[in-house]
Parts: sequence; C-alpha cells; structure tokens
Amino acid sequence: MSGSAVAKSGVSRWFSRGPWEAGAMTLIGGGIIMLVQPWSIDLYGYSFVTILAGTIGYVIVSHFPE
Amino acid sequence: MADVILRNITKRFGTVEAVRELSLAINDGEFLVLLGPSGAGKTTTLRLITGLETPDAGSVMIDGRDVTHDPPGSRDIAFVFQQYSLYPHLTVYDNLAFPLRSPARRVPGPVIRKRVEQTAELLHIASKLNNRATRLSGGEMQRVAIGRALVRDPSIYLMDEPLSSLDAKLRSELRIELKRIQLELGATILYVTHDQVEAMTMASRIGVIKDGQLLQLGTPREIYESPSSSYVASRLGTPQINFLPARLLSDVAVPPETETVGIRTEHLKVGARNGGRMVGRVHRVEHLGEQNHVHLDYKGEMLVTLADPHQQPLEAGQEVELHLVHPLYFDRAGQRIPAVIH
Amino acid sequence: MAWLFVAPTIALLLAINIFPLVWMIRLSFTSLNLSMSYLPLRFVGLDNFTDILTDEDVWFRLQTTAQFVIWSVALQVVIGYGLALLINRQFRGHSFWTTIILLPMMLSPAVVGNFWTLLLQPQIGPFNYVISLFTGVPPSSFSMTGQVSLAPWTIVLVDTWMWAPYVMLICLAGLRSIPDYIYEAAEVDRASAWRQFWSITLPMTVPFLMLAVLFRAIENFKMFDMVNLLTSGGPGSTTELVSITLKRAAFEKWRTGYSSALAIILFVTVFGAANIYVKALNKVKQR
Amino acid sequence: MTAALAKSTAHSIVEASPRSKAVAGSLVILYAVITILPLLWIVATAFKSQSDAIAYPPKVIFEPTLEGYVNLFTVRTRQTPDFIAKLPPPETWYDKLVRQRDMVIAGPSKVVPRFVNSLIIGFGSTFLAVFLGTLAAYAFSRFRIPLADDLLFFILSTRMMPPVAVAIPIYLMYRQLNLTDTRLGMILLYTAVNVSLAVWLLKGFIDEIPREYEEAALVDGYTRLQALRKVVLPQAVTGIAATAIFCLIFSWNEYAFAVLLTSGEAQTMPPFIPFIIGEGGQDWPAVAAATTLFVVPIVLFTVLLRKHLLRGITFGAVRK
Amino acid sequence: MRTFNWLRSSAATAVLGAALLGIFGGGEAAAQSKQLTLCWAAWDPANALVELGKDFTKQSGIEMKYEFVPWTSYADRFLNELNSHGKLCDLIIGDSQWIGGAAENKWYVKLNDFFDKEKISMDDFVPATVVGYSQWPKNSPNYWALPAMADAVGWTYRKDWFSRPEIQSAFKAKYGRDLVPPKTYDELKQIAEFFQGREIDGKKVYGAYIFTERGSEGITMGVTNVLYNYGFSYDNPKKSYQMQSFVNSADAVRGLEFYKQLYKCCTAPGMTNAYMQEGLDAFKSGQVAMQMNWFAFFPGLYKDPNVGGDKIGFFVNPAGPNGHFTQLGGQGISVVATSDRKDDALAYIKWFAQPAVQQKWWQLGGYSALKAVVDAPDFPKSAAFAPQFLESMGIVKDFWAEPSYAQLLLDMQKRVHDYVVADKGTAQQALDLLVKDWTKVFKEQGKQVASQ
Amino acid sequence: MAQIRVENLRKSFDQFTAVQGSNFTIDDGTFFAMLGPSGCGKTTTLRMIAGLELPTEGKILLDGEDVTFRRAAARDIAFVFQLFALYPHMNVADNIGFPLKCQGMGRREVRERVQETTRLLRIEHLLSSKTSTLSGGDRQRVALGRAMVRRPKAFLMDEPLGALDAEFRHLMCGELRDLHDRIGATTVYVTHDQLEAMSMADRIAVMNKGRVEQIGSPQEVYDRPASMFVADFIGSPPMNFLRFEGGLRSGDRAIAFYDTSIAIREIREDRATAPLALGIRPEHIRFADAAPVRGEVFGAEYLGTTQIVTVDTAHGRVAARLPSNASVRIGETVGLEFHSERLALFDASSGLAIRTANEGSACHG
Repeated sequence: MSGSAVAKSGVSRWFSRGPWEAGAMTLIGGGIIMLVQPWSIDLYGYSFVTILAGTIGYVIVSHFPE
Repeated sequence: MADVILRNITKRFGTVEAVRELSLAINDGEFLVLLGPSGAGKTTTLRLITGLETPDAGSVMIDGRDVTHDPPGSRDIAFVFQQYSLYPHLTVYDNLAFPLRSPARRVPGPVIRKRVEQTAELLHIASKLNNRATRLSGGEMQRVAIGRALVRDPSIYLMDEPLSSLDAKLRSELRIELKRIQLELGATILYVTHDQVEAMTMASRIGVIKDGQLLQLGTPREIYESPSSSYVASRLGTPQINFLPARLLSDVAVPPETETVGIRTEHLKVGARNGGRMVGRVHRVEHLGEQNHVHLDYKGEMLVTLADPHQQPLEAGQEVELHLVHPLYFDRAGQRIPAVIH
Repeated sequence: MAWLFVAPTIALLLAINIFPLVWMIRLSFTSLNLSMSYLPLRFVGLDNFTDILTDEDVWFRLQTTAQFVIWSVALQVVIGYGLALLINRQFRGHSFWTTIILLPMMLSPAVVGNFWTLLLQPQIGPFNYVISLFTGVPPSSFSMTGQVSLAPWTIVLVDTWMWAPYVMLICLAGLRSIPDYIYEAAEVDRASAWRQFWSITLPMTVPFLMLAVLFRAIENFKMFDMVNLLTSGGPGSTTELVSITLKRAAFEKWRTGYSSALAIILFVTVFGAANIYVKALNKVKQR
Repeated sequence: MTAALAKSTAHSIVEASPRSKAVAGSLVILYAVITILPLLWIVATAFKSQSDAIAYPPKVIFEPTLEGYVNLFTVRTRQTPDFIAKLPPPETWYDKLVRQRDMVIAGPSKVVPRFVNSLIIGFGSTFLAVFLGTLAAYAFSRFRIPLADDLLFFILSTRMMPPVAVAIPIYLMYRQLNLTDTRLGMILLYTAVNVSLAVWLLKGFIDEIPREYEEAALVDGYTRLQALRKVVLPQAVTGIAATAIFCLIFSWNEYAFAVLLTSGEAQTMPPFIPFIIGEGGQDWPAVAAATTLFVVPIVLFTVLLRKHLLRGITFGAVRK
Repeated sequence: MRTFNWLRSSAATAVLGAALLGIFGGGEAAAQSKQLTLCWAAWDPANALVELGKDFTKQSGIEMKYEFVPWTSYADRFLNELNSHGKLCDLIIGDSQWIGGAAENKWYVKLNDFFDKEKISMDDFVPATVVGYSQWPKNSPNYWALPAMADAVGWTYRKDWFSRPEIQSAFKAKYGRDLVPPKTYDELKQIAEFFQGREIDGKKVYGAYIFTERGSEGITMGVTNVLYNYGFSYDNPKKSYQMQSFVNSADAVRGLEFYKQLYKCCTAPGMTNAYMQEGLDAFKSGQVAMQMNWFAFFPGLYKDPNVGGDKIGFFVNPAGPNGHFTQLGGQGISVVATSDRKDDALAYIKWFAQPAVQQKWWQLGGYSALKAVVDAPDFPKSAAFAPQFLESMGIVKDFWAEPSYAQLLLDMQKRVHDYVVADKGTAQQALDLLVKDWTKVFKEQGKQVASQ
Repeated sequence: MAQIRVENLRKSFDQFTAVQGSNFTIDDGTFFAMLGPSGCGKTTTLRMIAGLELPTEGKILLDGEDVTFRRAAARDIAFVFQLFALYPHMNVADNIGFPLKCQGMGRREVRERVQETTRLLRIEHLLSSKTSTLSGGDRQRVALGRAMVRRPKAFLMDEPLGALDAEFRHLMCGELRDLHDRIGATTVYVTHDQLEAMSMADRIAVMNKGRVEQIGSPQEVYDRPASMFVADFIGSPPMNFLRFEGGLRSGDRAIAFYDTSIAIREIREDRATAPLALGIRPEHIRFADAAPVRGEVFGAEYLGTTQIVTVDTAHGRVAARLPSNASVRIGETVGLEFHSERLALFDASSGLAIRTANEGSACHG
C-alpha cells in the first residue's frame, strides 16, 4: 500500500484537479469572451476552438484526483 | 436465539479498511457490546452481520448456517438503528407491525395485533399505539424503535448506538430498561457504542475495537481491571487512566520492559508529605460534588486522582506525597505486562 | 440494480438528445437545405463553421446577445439584490408581496412577450402613457420596440421584469443562510452597519449571486421565445439575438447544414458554461 | 438547539428597526405594484370590447364585456344586418352578444383542443418525467454508480441546451419517425427535458430521507422495490409533488419546441395564443382572455409552491 | 411534513396514466367521418371561405376543418409543416412565392392531369394570377395550384377627411392643387406630410401607413411597391440571375431612399414593425389618413362601423418616375402531396373552380381570379374597391418565386429593414449587400450568377 | 476587567416570560456559570448582558455604569457563541483580527495582536487556514481568540462547548479554566451541563423557568441544594428522593419516616404535617442488613471504581453508589443505611429545602 501511495503522490502532484480545472475554466470563459467581444473578428474566429478545447479539457481534467 | 460467529471478516471501502480480519463469536443469550471510537468499524461490523454490506473476505455464520451472501431479509436478524428508524408517515402501531407485515414473513393479522400489543406493553408505550410516530418524545421514539426489533423473535438483535441521540437522563433510564428487557427475554444482543458507561453497565462481554480490529474481548470487569493494552485501558474509566513514563518512577519497582505505567485513580493515593519520594504539586482541584478531581503535577506530567470533597481540603500549589497501589504496566508497544511484583 | 433504475432515463436522453446531436454534428459538415432537399447532399467539410466564424453578421448577433445578457443580468442583480435586502427586513406582510413579485417569473415568456407588444405600442398601449405621466414626454413620441435606440433596452426591461424576482429569490436564500449569530458576533466585534454589509453580507451571499448570474446568463444567452414575440429581432437586426438568427437559418431559410454548425457552436458554448454552473451549484449545495 | 436559538433571537438586536422595516415595506410594495400592473392590464383587456382594447389613447375606464371570452371560444363570421335579422332569435347570451356586432357564431374555436393538448402533454410528460426521475434519482441517491457525477452533469446539461438548437435534429428525427405534430412526440421531448430537473430535485429530496429507513425494511424482509414503494415514496410525496409541479410549469409554458414542432394536432397553448386573430388584427381581448385563463393555474401554483420555489428553480441546490 | 397517503397518490397515478392513454385515442376517433383540413392565413377572406365552404359540405358531405394562422407566422408555420411532411393540411392556400419550392420538393400535387380530366382551363383565369399562383417554372404549362385568391397591394384613405372643406382649402393653400387621392408617390408624400401631426376631431393624426414589419415579409412587400415604380427589377430580363446593377441600380436606390423618407416623414411613431394588422388597427382607430394594405382587407374595412362606408376611399398604388406597378399578393389553392385524402381535396378544387362558386366567393369578400367574374360588366360597380382591384391586377409584379425564396426574402427583409427602420448604412449599401446575399443564395443552389 | 450587576432583569417574548426578575452580582475576575435546562432563561439573560437583546424591565450595570439600553458594540464585552459564529469566508487570522479592524487599528498592529493571541491559544500554525477545515476544538479556540484579542472587560460565553463531542469537551473545560486563570477576566458562562459548570466555575447560578434558584460555589450547590430542582439537576446519578408525610419541629435530629425514624442534621424550622422529601445522594447510601429501609436490588451498573446499584424500595427507586468490589446480586433484598450528616430535606410541594444545621450561606434566588 505504501509503495503505491508514494507513486500516486508523485503522479497526483502533476494531476491534482484544482489548477487544471481553473485553467480549463479560464479557457472556457476566455473563449466565450472571444466569441462575443466587439473588437477583433480574428479573436471571434478562434473563439469556438478555444471554448471547445476548454470544455473538452474540463471534462478530462475533472476526473483527476482531488 | 442462536450463536452468531464472524470468521476473519474484512471489509474495505476504497482504500480504507473498515474491518480487518475480525473474528467474533456471540453466544446465545449474551449481551455483547462492541466499544470503540467513531470510525473504528463497529457499525460496519453490524452492517456486515445484517447483510447491508457484503464482506470482502471472511464469513458470517448464524446458528451454524453460512449467511455471508444472503440478503438481509432472510437472515433472521433485527436491527435497531441509531436514528431514524421510525417511519414518520406511519402510526406507532403500524411502525411496530411493519416488520411482521413483511412479505417474507406473512404473519396473520391477529397474531400481529397480539405481538404488537405485547411489545408495547413491555416497553410502556401501549397508550401511544395510535399516535403518529412523529408525535412522540425522544425517549418514546427510541422505545418504539427498540420495539420494532422486539416484535420479532430473531436469532439476534443488533443495536447501533440506539441511545446516543438521547439526553443523559433519558439515556441512563433506558439503559437499565434495556438490560432488564434483555434479561427477561433472554435475548442475544450485539450492541455497538462509543460510550464506555453504556458498555460497562450493560454488557455481559465487551469487545474493544479500534481501526477495524478487535483488541480485547471480555467481561467489563476483566477489561477494566486487566486491559490487554494501554489503548484498552484508556477506553474505560472516568477520569481517564493516567500514564506515566516508567523512567520517572526510578525508585519504584516495575517489571522489566515496562515503558509506561498506567495509573487509575484508585491506584493513586495522595497524602500529606511524609518523607516519601514521589512528591507532586496540586495544580487544580475540580469540585464535582460527590468527588473532587485533583490535578497533580508530577515531574511535568499531569495526573488526575479523586479526593473526597469533605476531607483534607487540597489547595492548588500544595505539595503532596503520592503512593501507587497495584498500577498497570505496559511495554514499548503498549501491551500490558502482567504484574507479578508485590 | 442501479442500472435498471437509471437506464430508462439515460435511454430517453440518448434517444432524444444524444442521437439527434450526433446526427446534427454529421449534418453540420453538409450543405443540406431542407427547403431544397431535392438537391444532392454535399459534404462541405468545415465550410459551414468557417462561414459562421468569419461572418460579421453572426458576430454582430453574438455581440447583441452578449450585450443583452450583460445588461439584463446586471439589472436583475441590482434590482434582485436590492429587493432581497429589503424583503429580508421582514416587514409585515412581506411574504404576500414577495409572492406578488414572483408572479412574472412563472409565466410563459412567449405568451407574456406577445402581450407586451400591446402594452408597449406607442398609441394604444399604456406603457408610453405611464412614462409620459411621470416625465412629460408625449406618449407617441417614442416607441419602445421600434426605435433602434430603445429596442435593446426594451428586451432588457421586459426580461428584467420577468427575472429580477428569480435573482431576488436566490439572494434572499443567500441572505437567510447567514445565521443571525454571525451578525450578533459582528455587532459584538463592533462592526458598523456598512462594514457588516461589505465584510459579511456581501461575501457570504456571493456564491448564491454567482449561481443566479450564471443561470440567468445561460438562460439569456439562449433566449428565444420572449424576444421573438416582442420584437422578432427588429428594428433591423437591433435585437436579433443569436438564437433568433439560428431559428431563421434553420426554420425559415432551412439551411440545415449551416444552422447545425451554428447550433453546435452554441451547444459547446452553453455546455462549457454549464460546467461552470454546476460547479457553482455544488458549491452552494455544500453550504 | 438551533431552533431554540432562533426563537430566542426573535427580538434580537439583529432585527431591523420599525422605521427601516416601514421604508423597506413601502419600497417593496411599490415594486410589487409596478410588477403586477402589466398583468392587471391583461386581465382588464380580457373584459374590453375590441375597439376599447385598441383605443387611441388607451382606456383605463371602460364598459366591461365578455366579448373577449366569447371570441376566444368561438369562430364567427360577419354577416349583413338583413341576414341576421332573418335568423331565428338568439338562444344564448353569447349568441346575442355576437349578433350585436353583426356576426354569427360559426362554431367552436380551437382553444379547447389546444388547452386539452396543453393538459395532456403537460401532465403526460410530467408523469413520465417524475416516474423516470424518481427511479433514477433513487439510484443516484442510494447506489454507488460509476461516473455518477458525470451522468448527473450530462443529465442537467441537456436542460441547458438552447431549444432552437435542439429542435433542429429533433425536427429531422421526428420527420422520419412521423412524430412531428403528435402528442407522443411532444411528451417524449418534454419528458427528456424535464427528467433532468426531476432527477436533480428528487435526488435532493431522497437524499434527505435517511437510508436507514429502507435498510430497516430490508432487514425486516422487504425487497428493494417494496422498500422503495412502502418507505421511500410515502416520505418523498411532498418532494414528488413539488417536482411534478415544476415539470408541469415547464411544459405548460414551453414555446420554442412547441412552435417549431407542432402545428395542429398537438399544438399547445403558448404558440396558439398569439395566433388568436379577430377580423384582420390580433384580437386583443380574446388574446388577453386566453392569456388570463392560461396564466391562472400558474399563478395558483406559485402561491401554493412558495415553499418549494427556490429548490425548484435552482435544481435543488438551495433548500429553504 | 404534510404527507399524503399512498392510496391517494396511487389514485393520482391512475388518473395520470389514464390521461396518458388518452393521447393515443383522441386523434383517431376524430378521423372517422370524412373531412378535409384547409390551411391558410388568418384574415378576413379566410372567414369568407368558411362561409363559402358550407355549401361544399352540404353538397359532398365532407366536413371542412380550417387551420388559419396569422400572416406574420404564416410562411414559417406552413413551410415548416410542408417540410416536416406533416398531415395537418389536405388543402393549402399557399403563398404565391412558395410555388417554386413546393413544385421542386413535390409538396404539392401537380394538377395538369386533373385539370385536363375535369376540363378546367387556366385560360379562364386572369393571366397574372395564373403565372403568379399556379405555374412552375413560370410561363410554362405546369400547374401546381388553382388561383384562389387574387390580391395586390392597394391603398385606403379617409374620404371623410379628404372631403372636409377646411382641410381641402388648407391643402390647396399650401400646395396649390386640390386634395384628391394621389396618382404618384410624390403626390402621396405631399398629402401624407400635410396630414402628419394634424389635429382632427381632437386627435393627432398621421399621414400614411406603410409596411415596416421585420419578422416575415412585411417591409419587403411595402418597399417593392415603390421600388418597382422607380425602376428596380430582380434581374436582367435577358440574363437570368444577373442582379448586379438591376437590384442595386441608381433608380432602385432612389426608390429605397424615397421609402425611407416616406417612413420618416409621414408615419405614426411606433410603426416600426407593422404589417397588415397594425395597419388595420391604425386605420380603424382613426390614426392615419392613408393606409397601404392588401385588397383582401378592403371588404372588411368597408363594413367597419367607425371608418367604413362613406368615410373610406380606395386608390391604386401610385406610380413612380419609371413605371407603374403594384406588388402581387394572393394565393392559389393546392393539394398537399402527403395528404391521405387527395381525392376529396381535388373534389374541393373542382367545386371551387365553378363560376357560380367563384361569383359567391367575390360576394362574400374573397377575390376571384376567374375572368367570368372580374370581367363581368357590372363587376366594377359591385364594390367600392372593385375598379381599383381590376386596375391593380393589370399591373402586378411578384417577388422571387424560386425554391430558395425564403432565403431571398429574409435577406431582403434584413437589408431593407436595417436601412429604412434601423438607420444602418445607406440605400446603396443596403442594396449592394442584398445583391451579395442573393448571389450567395443562388450560388449555393448551384445557379449561374453573372455579375455584369 | 469588570464587575457585572444585574438588577430585577425581566424579559418577555409576547406571552412567554423568559427571565423573571433576576438579581445577582458577578465580581471582577470571577468565573461565573449559569446552569439550567434548555429554555430556563440562562441564554436570554446572557444575551441581555451582552446587549444582543433588550430587557423588558430591569437594569444591567457594567463596572457600575448603566448599560441596559446600550448597543452591544458600545459595551466592551466579548461574546463566544455556541456555534462559534466564525466568519466562514475569512481565514483564521482574518477572523481573529476582525474586531480590531472594526476599531480601525493599523494593519501591522492587528497582525501583531493576532499573533500574540494565537500564540496564547497555541493555534499559530492555523493562521492562514480556512475555518471550515478546522476541527471543533480549533474552531472554539479561534472563537476564543476573536473574543480575547480585543481585551474586553468581560467574556460572555453561551454554551461554547455544546457543539463539541463529549470526550473533547472535558479536555476543553480544563483549557478554558487555565485560560481564565491566566487572563483573570470576568467570565459569564452559560451551560446546561452540570459537569462543565461544576468543574470550571467559581460560582454557579442554577436557573429554572426564568428564575435563579440558587447561587453559590460548586460544592455549596452540590452539598446544600436550595431546592429539589437543583438537587436533581446537579449530580449523576441525581439525588434520590424518598417522599413521605410528616411534621417537623425546630431542633429535631431525626424524622419520622413511615414506621421508622431516620437520623438527620438538626432541623431549624417548624413545619405542620405536609408532604416532604428526603434527599439522599447515591454515595451516601450503604447496604446494611439491619437497616429499616429495605428494597430489592433491581440492577447494578459496573463503572470500574464504583458501581451504581438500583434498589426498588416501597417508596420509590433508589440509586446507590457502592465500591465496585461490593458483591451485589440482582433480586436480593437489602437494607439501606444513609449518611445522616449528608441528608437533605425538602418541602415536597414547593420543592424548597428545609433549613437544617450548618445551613450556611446558600441563598434562594
């Protein structure tokens, strides 16, 4: 048990949920802002990809351990 | 009534081992209490016997029959839950009749009536039969909850801290009551609690459980007087047993290997200074009415002992002489070393 | 056993939500136009997506939608929070008046939106006359739904009328979730009323406010019924929210492939926002 | 303990002073009055004649008439006075009312079938959603389901989807299955939308019923299903009722799906009401009458539901 | 906690279950007797058709059911219905522009064989209506509908106001000519300006009412009335789909600018999203002096107790600098291809085509397209608006009737409304963008679009 | 540090009177416990002293100053709530520093004071933790810290240990008392747990139904309860009551109990024949075969050092505390002998104690 626990803590340092989730959420939020901002049509053009990446990222990342 | 035997039961929740290699035999007509702090695996053990959980390893035998994988309904067990065992949408009568009306049992109507009424009589709640379950006082509710187990005649009654939600007064009343009923019915009861007073006062045998393991099994007196380990010793007795590192008692003879000395209040006598070597200072005196708790400072360790409030008033700061009378000795691992000295 | 209980629900959702969604994803790569379904089905790759994501008109519609969302949610939060603070003072009869305030929220937005066109009609509707009564501006000198400068505010106004009670209700729950003893503690700690609001009331209601804001933002982002009946996007395209654009593309122009692509863009946006919403939901739930 | 505490703080220093209560009260009442004015105008318009309803300037004081309601429930044709004079005398008060306007009742309008549709689709989808929702919620509440959080999120997210977007593939699918403009189609669709609310709400309600209750029943020899029926459901009745009403409110008020997927057979009230046409223009008194009749049940529910309102609109996150 | 007992809730379950079962019963029970459903817009002529249809029921024993929806959602609703292969309508009186799509998608039953069999000749109908309502492709002998309701845009005015001496003299003093119904759009604008804001009978009134509706087809139907007369055409008469410099020609731009001027100067405030019913409301409540609207409503208006009779007058859509046209309205009646009762539906059309029925149709308030009715010598005298109707039907022009008409229409709605009502851009820009939009639509459809 | 005086304090909620006419003085530096069952008015009294509730009648003096109608914020007291009342959105340091910030104290000074306080409470390591992650005991320490940090005149505590579990509660009792000994501030402590009150307080006021029944030191209150209520409420198991009817004359040293006589301290009161109750603490009972009061053993509860034996007598059930090595058989008949110097006598109808020798200073509320 202790062996696996050590291994896990090594992995979980990289895959702990908090910061990743925050990142994915920022991506989603940023994408939505890109989608509706009135300044640059280029940003608008990349908004969908951003939201999609954020959303898919979130779905994956939310399965990381707490 | 029948024997219940647990063999090497193990139950894991995720990575947590709630019960580890636990074996236990409950004899017919016995009131066995499992005592342990919350999270020790007591409730899980009960639920494993009931069939509400399935063990990862080991087996459960009731009356010689292996029921490890039987559904709860077919195990002939009655269970009293800590709380919430009454159906708020039913009357007291219907609550009591509920177990008998179960499709697995098919008890005829008149028999149900008779049994419910008998049980209500036994528990002194006959006058409340037509009340809504929610309209009862706490004590009455708990009686009905126990009654729901008693209407049946199961192999064993399992009780999960049934008194813990009641206030102290009611609890002490029902404690006596429950013990009386058990004796009257000759019932086998496995009772789970974290309250040492309940365990000591009701049990014919106590099993002390910690981290899913059974540490000691014995009569209350056995466990109180000859605990197998310092942990078990600390579970029983108020005020709690004092522990002193053996090295502080350099001039008192202790068995070899002794790491810690366990001193219950009755092992510690306090007297005026009279040339003895063990001298402590009174730190504080608690007045609890029938007794005073005297907190003593002995070489930086705090010890508690009892004093009669009506004799030799002790004051904070006073220096007193300490005498040990048959204390308990524990080794490095906390296991008790049987005393052979004196 | 567990699966037996969940299966019918999941099956229904698969049939009604997921299967069609997958179908729609397929369609979004085609040139299908339902009103010309005799034309051969052509796969056009990402053309529909690039079309949408380079189209200024759609971009403007999304901006309009965002402005509608921002202003209506902001207004609802201000009014809703204010009302909640007032109602939380528990004056006599507060529960009756609260119920009155809640009414608009329960009504069908479509049915009510339709009726608002009468209320806002400059000559025969009462709204302009009431405004005129308080400001002296002649009633038929302005048109709430017809003027470019007013129409966006009109949909914000009607939406606020309907949904400020929602924000109010949630804020009220937030306020009531703060136990009295916290304020008593603050009182003993000698906090002024102003400090109590900023240091205790506001921070402790923020999760609830978040919930309300996110929910309203998602709802208003996909707003269709009320606005469709109230202004149908006009004048010009001043109040044309993106879901009206989508409805026109899908059910009036029948550009199924194109509108599927637009629908997927909205889907993903809402789905992303829903993730954040559920996080907020769980946060409030844990309290 | 907390109850006693709450009680003892009734006169606490935390309570607002009478003056601030009075100020708060008047502001709230002012807002409430402004808020219901449009609704009162709707109710009033329902009792106006058609010309009063579109009077320029609008009329606050008018002679009440039931014309709006008569128009709502009938189809009328305009006739010459000579023709009307030749008819046998009117049999009912509404015949008379119509003839005063040089018209003859040609038959019943579609409002009753549409209302019936609203009832059938509303109640049908509600029943199904609550039924499926109860099962699923029970499972989510009591069993360890792998990926339960994801499933719950998936279930909820289906409700967050823009209806117009959902309608596109549904439209295509229903066209293939001959489900467009059928009550079954609408019931299935609304059930799918409602079931998410039902699962979330009911899970909350069932979570609150301690599982000991069923376990006690299991120990007593009942099966899971029997325990669910005899122990859990009776205790969840209020929750189920509240859930049902929220589902009903959704399907009652729903417009986007209804307008895109129904036209006749299965059309509900929301897309129908704006289609109530008089001679040329929208028949405002009849529209108002329909709106009133349509809205009254919801208003009643709102009053009855106050207790559960919050829970319902936050997917069970906030209880009170 | 208030608890229900289980018995009661199971009773409720039973009731709900029963209701659920009812869903499948209801529809079929009604289908027992013979009946037809006719779909059309909800307006005055529809009511007349209900009256007329009673004769058909009497003759054939077939019940008639009707599904009428308001104009603003008429196209959405029925195109949706046709598209979803719904069975709501057996007969449909579909808008003239739908004919292309309906024919291509086979939504309608082709009527050539039926006409041949029943000896119904299209030559008996007013030519403009045959082209407009029945043929696809246009000007080819392929018939998909029987002209049912002839219609065009016309104008009503307040004859009582026009004839008041004080108003007449005030007008003459200002403009140096008599106050009579306008012959040209410039005159119309003058008159409208004259009435705009004037106090009559204690009420402030407005000059003209024109179409501005955004959602369906309103503003397009209004704008084209002016555009045609200023020299707009949809494409190069010699080269199909070549729209550049026809749709956005200088003349067309001037026409659009004129429409906007008219909107700005002479309409009531709030008429920003107004189509037929708003016009009727405005006219009936005495707000406007002149109203643009479809002939279909004129019988109803004429009968109106407040503004009808002597108080109302009618005139033909005024001419412009480059021509005199008016927007075609009206519809043909078709049989829906997915109907289960096509034979009965055809029987209805056969009955409807009879001259006697057509005659009665006109008397009840419908507009017949049968020559026998409209060319009858006493026709002009048969109604106050009959002469104007006859004249209008001679100068009608229609919007695109392409299968992609809905896209074309919605694009024009947007561009024109953006310019006229929402003050976005210039007329030139609006029409340029329209050409761009339309080009895209045709290209998507695979049509060759020449740019010059 | 302050003295608190309460004069004629009354509080009514609509029909219900929570506190009726209390009078007492709490001396500077005293640990004063108000003890009583729930609903007895102890919390209301405390809240009135704090200024969280306004009295219907009466006066509250803080260091001789009338503060009866002053806001809580103006009283310079600290209040520790039963449910801790920590601000859940602030961390430990912010919670403790909040009262200082409200006073407008500089950021640096606040930090120093907070650190000083947490050091005293041994929770320095928790400074930046969220309060929701703390254990019950640590929360209680933070709540105490927030009360202490301002150095108020008095601490008012409303069942501060009520939300902790039993084992831990006892530990915290000691800690609280130690803290009081160190700071020496006047403390008013409300509890329903007699053990807490007994083990910590210098003086105890026992309250019942809005009335103070007795005020005295813990031992006084235990040994000489002023009423049957107090006698029953304090002690576990509680005092046994044997009811009988009889008359009393001042100077008697025995009472006629049914057909026997029981020795008792000298009675200092005359009474006509009336229902009386003899109060015996369980530890003052011995088994003696010859004793006249007899009963059948109903049950024995083993407690380690001692055991509680319940005996059914003709006059009611009696609990006796005996050494655990005394052998007792259930069902056997035993005689009960009472420690005559420790018996109490009550008027059974009013519940008030009857004066006996060495009555001392126990006063009636």
